[in-house]
Amino acid sequence: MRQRFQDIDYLGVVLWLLRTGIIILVIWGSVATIIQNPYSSKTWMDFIVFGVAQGSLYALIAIGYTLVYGVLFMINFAHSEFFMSGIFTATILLANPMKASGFLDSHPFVGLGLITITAIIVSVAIALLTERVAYRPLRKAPRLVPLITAIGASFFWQYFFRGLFGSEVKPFPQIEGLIGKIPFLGTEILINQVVVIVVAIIMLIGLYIFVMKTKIGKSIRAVAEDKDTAALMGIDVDRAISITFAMGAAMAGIAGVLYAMVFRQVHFFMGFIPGIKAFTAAVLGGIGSIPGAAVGGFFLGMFESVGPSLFLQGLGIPAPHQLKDVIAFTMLVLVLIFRPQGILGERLAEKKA
Amino acid sequence: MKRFLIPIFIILLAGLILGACAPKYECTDPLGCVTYAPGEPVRIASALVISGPNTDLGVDSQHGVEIAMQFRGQLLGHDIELQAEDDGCSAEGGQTAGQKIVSDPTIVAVVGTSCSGAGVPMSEVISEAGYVMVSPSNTAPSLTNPDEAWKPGYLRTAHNDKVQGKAMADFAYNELGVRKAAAIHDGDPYTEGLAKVFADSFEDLGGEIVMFTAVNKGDSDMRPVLAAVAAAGPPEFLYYPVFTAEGGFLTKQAKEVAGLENTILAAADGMISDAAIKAVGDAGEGMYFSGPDLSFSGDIYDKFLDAYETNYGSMPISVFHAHAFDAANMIFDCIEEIATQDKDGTIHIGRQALRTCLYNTKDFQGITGTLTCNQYGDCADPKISVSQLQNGAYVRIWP
Amino acid sequence: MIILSANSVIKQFGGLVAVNKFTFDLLEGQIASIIGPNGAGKTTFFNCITGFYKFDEGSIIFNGRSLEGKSPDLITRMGIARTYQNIRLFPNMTAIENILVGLHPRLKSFWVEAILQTPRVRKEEKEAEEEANRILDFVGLSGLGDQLARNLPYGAQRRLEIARAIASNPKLLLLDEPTAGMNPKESSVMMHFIQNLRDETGITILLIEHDMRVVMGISENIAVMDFGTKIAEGTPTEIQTNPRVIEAYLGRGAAAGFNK
Amino acid sequence: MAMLEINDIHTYYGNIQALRGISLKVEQGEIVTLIGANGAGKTTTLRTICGLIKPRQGSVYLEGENLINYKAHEIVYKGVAMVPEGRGIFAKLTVLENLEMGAFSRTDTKGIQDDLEFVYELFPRLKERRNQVSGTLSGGEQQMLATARALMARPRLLLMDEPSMGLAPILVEGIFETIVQINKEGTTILLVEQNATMALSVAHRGYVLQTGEIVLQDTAANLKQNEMVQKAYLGID
Amino acid sequence: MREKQNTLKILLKSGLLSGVIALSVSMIGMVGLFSQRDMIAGVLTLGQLLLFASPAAFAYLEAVKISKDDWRKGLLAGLFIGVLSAIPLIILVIISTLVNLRQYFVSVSDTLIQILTFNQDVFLGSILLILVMAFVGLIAAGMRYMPIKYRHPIFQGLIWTFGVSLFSEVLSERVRSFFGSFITKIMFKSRATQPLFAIVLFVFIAGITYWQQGHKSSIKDFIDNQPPKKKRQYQLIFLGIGILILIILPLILGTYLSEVINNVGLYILMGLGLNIVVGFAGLLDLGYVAFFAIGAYTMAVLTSEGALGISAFSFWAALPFCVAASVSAGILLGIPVLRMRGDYLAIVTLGFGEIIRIMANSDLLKPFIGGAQGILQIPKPSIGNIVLFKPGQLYYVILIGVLIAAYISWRLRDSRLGRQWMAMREDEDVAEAMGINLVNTKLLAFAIGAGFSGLSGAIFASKLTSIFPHSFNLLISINVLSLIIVGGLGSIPGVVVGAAILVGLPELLREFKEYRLLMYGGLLIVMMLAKPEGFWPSTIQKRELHAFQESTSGNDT
Repeated sequence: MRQRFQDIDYLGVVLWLLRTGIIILVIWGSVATIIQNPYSSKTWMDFIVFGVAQGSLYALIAIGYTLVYGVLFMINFAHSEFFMSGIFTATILLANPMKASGFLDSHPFVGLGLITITAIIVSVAIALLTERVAYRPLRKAPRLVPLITAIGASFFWQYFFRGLFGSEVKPFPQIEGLIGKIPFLGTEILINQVVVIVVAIIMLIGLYIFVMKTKIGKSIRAVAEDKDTAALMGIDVDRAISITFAMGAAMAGIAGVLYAMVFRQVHFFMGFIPGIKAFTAAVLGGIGSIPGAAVGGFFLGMFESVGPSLFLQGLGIPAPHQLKDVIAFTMLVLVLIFRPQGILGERLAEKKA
Repeated sequence: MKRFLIPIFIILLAGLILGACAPKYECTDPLGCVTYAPGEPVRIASALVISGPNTDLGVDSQHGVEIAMQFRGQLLGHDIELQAEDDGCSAEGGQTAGQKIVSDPTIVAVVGTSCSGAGVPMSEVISEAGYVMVSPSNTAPSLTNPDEAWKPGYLRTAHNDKVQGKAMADFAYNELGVRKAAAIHDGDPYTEGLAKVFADSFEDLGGEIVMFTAVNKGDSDMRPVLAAVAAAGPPEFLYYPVFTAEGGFLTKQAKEVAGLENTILAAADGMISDAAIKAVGDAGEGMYFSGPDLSFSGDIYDKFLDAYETNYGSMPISVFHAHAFDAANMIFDCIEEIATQDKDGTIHIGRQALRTCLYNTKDFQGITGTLTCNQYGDCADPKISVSQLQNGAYVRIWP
Repeated sequence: MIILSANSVIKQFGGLVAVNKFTFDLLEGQIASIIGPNGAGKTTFFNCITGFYKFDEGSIIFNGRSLEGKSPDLITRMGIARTYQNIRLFPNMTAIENILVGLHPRLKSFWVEAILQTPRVRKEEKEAEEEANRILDFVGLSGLGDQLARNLPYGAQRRLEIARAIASNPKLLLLDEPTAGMNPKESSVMMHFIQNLRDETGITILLIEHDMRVVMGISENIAVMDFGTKIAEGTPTEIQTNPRVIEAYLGRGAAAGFNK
Repeated sequence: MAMLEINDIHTYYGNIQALRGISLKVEQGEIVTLIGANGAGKTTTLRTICGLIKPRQGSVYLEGENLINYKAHEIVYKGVAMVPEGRGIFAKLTVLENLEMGAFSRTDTKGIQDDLEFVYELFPRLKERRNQVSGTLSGGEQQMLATARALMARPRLLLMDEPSMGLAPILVEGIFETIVQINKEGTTILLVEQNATMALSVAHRGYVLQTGEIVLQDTAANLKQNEMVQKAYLGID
Repeated sequence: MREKQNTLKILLKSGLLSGVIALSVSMIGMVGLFSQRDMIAGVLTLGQLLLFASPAAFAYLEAVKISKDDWRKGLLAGLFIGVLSAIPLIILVIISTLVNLRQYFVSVSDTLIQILTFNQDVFLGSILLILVMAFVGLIAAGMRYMPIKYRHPIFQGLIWTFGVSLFSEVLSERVRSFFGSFITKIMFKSRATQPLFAIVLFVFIAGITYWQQGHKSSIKDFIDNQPPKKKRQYQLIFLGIGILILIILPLILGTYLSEVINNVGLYILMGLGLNIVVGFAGLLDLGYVAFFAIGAYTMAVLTSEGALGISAFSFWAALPFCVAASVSAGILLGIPVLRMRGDYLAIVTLGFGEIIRIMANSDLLKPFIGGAQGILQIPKPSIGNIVLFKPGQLYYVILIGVLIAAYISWRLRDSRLGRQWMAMREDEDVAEAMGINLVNTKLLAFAIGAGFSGLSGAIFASKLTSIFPHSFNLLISINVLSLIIVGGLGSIPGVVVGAAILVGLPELLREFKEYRLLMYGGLLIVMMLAKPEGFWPSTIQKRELHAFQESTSGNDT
């Protein structure tokens, strides 16, 4: 008797129920919403564009998580601070003075270029410093130890920059030439959103090519697989890891500039939530995979933007947008139940024994 | 370990011997007395949010208390000393700060807390220990509702949320003449409460709330929710009584979302600050802000602002500095009224007497108005005004 | 009596057929081997038996019960234990603790009893410890019980892994390259140990092995795998002379050299 | 001057001493083999030479230059390459990429191209599979790849750690043939092997390690005849 | 060392590094803010201490590298580092006279410049700063050349004096309640120690330490030398004393410190639970706060006397339901994440924690659990007619909870289930191949861990009498995880140590305000670098760390 009970895969049944439940809810909600038809097709299009724009930011930040994870197998919690530090510094020291002096209005793209370069430099510097001090000495320690130093570094940098530049919300100036909308497939999209999407896609593709095709990129992949053997090839492992951090941080720096361009305000705490979302995106796409980070980022952005209106509104849930993170995380669980390795991740399950 | 224990032991022992001759007093107050010997300062505490994201709110109020102390100089020949605590803007922070305060028997009264969430558990601690607290910025209705969170010993100089939400609804419906409105909150108890009261009052007046929705703290992409709001109405009037960061995003992005171009935007006192003006930038031009009446006038307020600028190098950021100033002065007045003084200058303050005196405050002339406390500690002179952002400055336009 | 019967087992990874219609019977009390080039699917077949992989087609019957769809822990409790090609002990646990984990399926106590410290738990724990020490002695590691598994010499780690496997009282023991990385002298010690183990306990043993001296020395039945399929099966002598096996696996020089 | 000269190396893992004063010498053009039981310190010796572990005491000279103060990746630039135990190929990289990594220390594009042709010639299987992800190669092919990759550094000294481990008998012979061929092309080889029979049949000289010490050294031919070696490592009773 | 490095270059590097650290501390406003806080009244402020900490530390460390006989060189190095440390600060001072730096860096105020220049003009101030820094460097370097016999007592004395000064706020309150305000005034002034008292304390501690050096025998040695039977007796006596101290602790500590201990206790309770999940079973859970929240909300809904509460339950009657609710949630969360590993698990649990918080805060559940307005009027626990209102009373409830949880943890760790967890943590696949049912084993870990957390949450709700969703944020999960790792993963006493350090200490250092988290972050990094195994490591953690050292020792020549 006992034997027979053991033979039933309870777990499978429960997971099946869970999956089915969520899917039924999603479908029910979507159908109900579509029947109620509260939004015009233009609004739906807007939701999608908003989602893609937000998703491309997530993707850029997620790259940093995924690169570092791929090489060191650690969650770099401080990555969100690399994102914040660059643009926060550039805003205070460069963007706002340039706006005040009128330079930014007369030479918007030169100014933006300078801001971007500064942001990247600061982000990369903070990343390298963090790696050197908080991670490198612990590279072979039990895995949770660098996780804790990463959390520590995250707090440290947040409040360091708060002390440096203050706790107020700082405005980021509007860049001339990026104001306005352009028509697109029956709707209008903001120019700055177009810029975000285009830049993000270029950066993602560029980075992918860099990692896959160049010698440095390949050496990073080699280090990711086996540090000792990589050293035997003549690869300086420490340097490769530093480059990895620098690349991730540079992407985060660029993401910071794009963020500031779109949202036009910066704050010492601004990294926290995008950081968590980007990390979620990295896992959703399959952590360790660059295309995965990109796909995960776009998916997450879409879920957040379209989800509340599509899935929840029809169910009559009050304040659905408050629950967008619930949707995002539920989707994450759902994806991971189907594919434990993420959308584009490598199959871990079959490798185990 | 032993290395550490021995010195502790010896110190304790030495202290015990020396301390055997501590003096004693007599007191008839049911809640006990605080006694200050000559030369000892009268100690009050503040429990305001001075760390974390809402720092501005609390620091400002703390400065208000400090200036009140400075103006008063001495109480019955004693200096005044402030013990500044942090309420952390959270329930647990409020409780801990409260316990810290009540562990010090030389503290006679408390100005605090900043946040309503911290006020609930703290009022309980303060009340139980027989102390008294006056909050400069708790606005949650429950705090002065004896069926909910009110405890004896709790008072406030801040207005009840019910007043502000109602005033804003009144302004929108009657003054601006809008009939379709929407409200957004960010899950903060203050914000949520205010938005709710606004929505209810607006509907009571006969208006239509096309959407009552929420965002999360820390969100930056508000476009989806704004698009949903636009699609629901679009409303003529959008009220989001949130704080600077989220408010900045909402304001700027509202201008970019199709359908909301002509919607009137409005926020509350959480966004009345220099930082908020900078954060909303051009997008905030013309938007409305509800808040306690800022048009404090009179000599005292001018003197207050002078002192503020001299002491802290800037003008006050949020509005509750004035409420804190009044709260401190109410306490000082009562101490002067009920304290008994010995010949050598020693003063005794009965805790129950102090409470009673504060609850009986009537027609107290503060910079926030004329304050009269009810039996549950609501002392504010509920003047709410609406200002508009014009050319980067708040201009009071109503009433 | 047939204790394990695999019938046309197929296991695919994506497009790659790792095990292709593999059929193999194992008699109770036998020592049998599977040999074949690297990547021929030997370890994959082990993983199919132990439940780590769900095979796609065919059947594996153990002791009259199908193993299809069973989870690894259940299969272990049915009486199959295994070791790994690259030793997988619990490196930060002591030798005794490793064996105690191996004993797990034989213990009955419920965790609530452990909190309450019922006499039954105490008795069982004490017996388990004694049994673990007995097994440790049996595999020749007496006195090393308190050593961390990670700090044991290589040969001892192999033995400890086998000790941990037999602690669950299995009917069938799967050994994945037990002499890998050993020199001839060490291999022959291990070979005798395996033989001994079978003789004393009667456990059926299935080996994967590259060392032909060991394979030919102790196996009673040998299956040869290549590209997932069985290309030959038989006694050592049959295998050594099988031309297909020589061509695919042994090589001419090697085939000639075993009987030295 | 000897190609490689190690003097009195003492290496520790934590507080456990793995090598107790190893000294050995490899002359230009030789194949030298290290044989010994598991845990005798063979792999540790190789890892010490290529800089993955730093000894507490002792020196490693490559053509008169002390390597002790160089990091592993710097030593590669001095002309030392290693085929690690268990092959250590980069499973997610393609065969070609693996080979490129082998040539990481070099900048002469032309030379690399030539060497690529050379290793393809040596291992035609690799050429067929050059764009395949190397994790999907069979064990024998992986061993070929690991060897080829090490050759891509165009080393003067090649360290090989158990090249025949876990390989089917039929492949083992091939590997040793390759070793001889590589050596003929002018590369000096230090070989660590379990399969002492094969190792001694290709090597010029050999050292026998026991618990971190060298107990015997001689020409390969003499070692084959040595009674102790026969008993312990050749399986001849 | 590779080549013999140029000593001057090293000194230059560490001198400037020290200067940059001093500059950072100043520019982020710590020096300015803490200059208002006296350590020793009228003599030393905390700001000054911070400013001088980095040259002192670097000078000492560099001097340690220089051989003992070469004391002239060592002192010179200290001097050099001191001077170099001043340079970045002087540059800051000079720039600030030319540009209004405050529009960029909010903390570079006039006050800061005044502190840095000792209220003198730029030129004189800079020279003074150099001199003072050089002096600090010299003294610090000099300490190294002092015989250990004297150095050790001096260090002890300094640590004690600074420690007492740092905690003077809390200490003075205790001193006052025990010995009256007269004594307090002798010892403390406002929030600082009186100079005379500081000197006495320093001399006293240094003296005792010096005297102790001659009398090495400690209590532990004494007991170890006893025959086994007596040893057991002594152990029992010490256990008895320990229990007694635990019982009378609130009386010694007073209201505020009892409150702090209570908060620590709640975290210990959570830590013990998470320790089972992460420490024993190796399942990284970043959403642990969820169970705390569920326990708290269950308590609130069942007992609240407000509109939302059922109010039919007493604290004690509700407690089992709270634990049961958390346990069920633990199992419910456990099921979908069973097959996820490592960091996938981490992010999904993090998501779960956030989902719970957002749902609690949402308008959707507002009619049931109050949304943002939370649940009010939760009664405190009571025994008979006595309401356990004061922290000193609630302490016992928490103490009992902690003791039970610790006992269960301890029993389970050494049981068959504990071995299952350990094996699973080491190697999941092999554990499964050993016949361990991973599903049950994991779910049990989640469930028991969640149960402790739920208990903690239930007490929390009752202690606070009102709960709001924002009390259940991610920071709590992170805090609990940090504390078990800082204490030593898998170690039961480690949880207590970790909670004391990461919860108790920051609570006592409230006055550091906005720099609390900065220091918390820095502290986490430093502690992990110094003690990666934690402060009270478990056996298995020690073993793992040993492996870590073995694998790294090769590189540290």
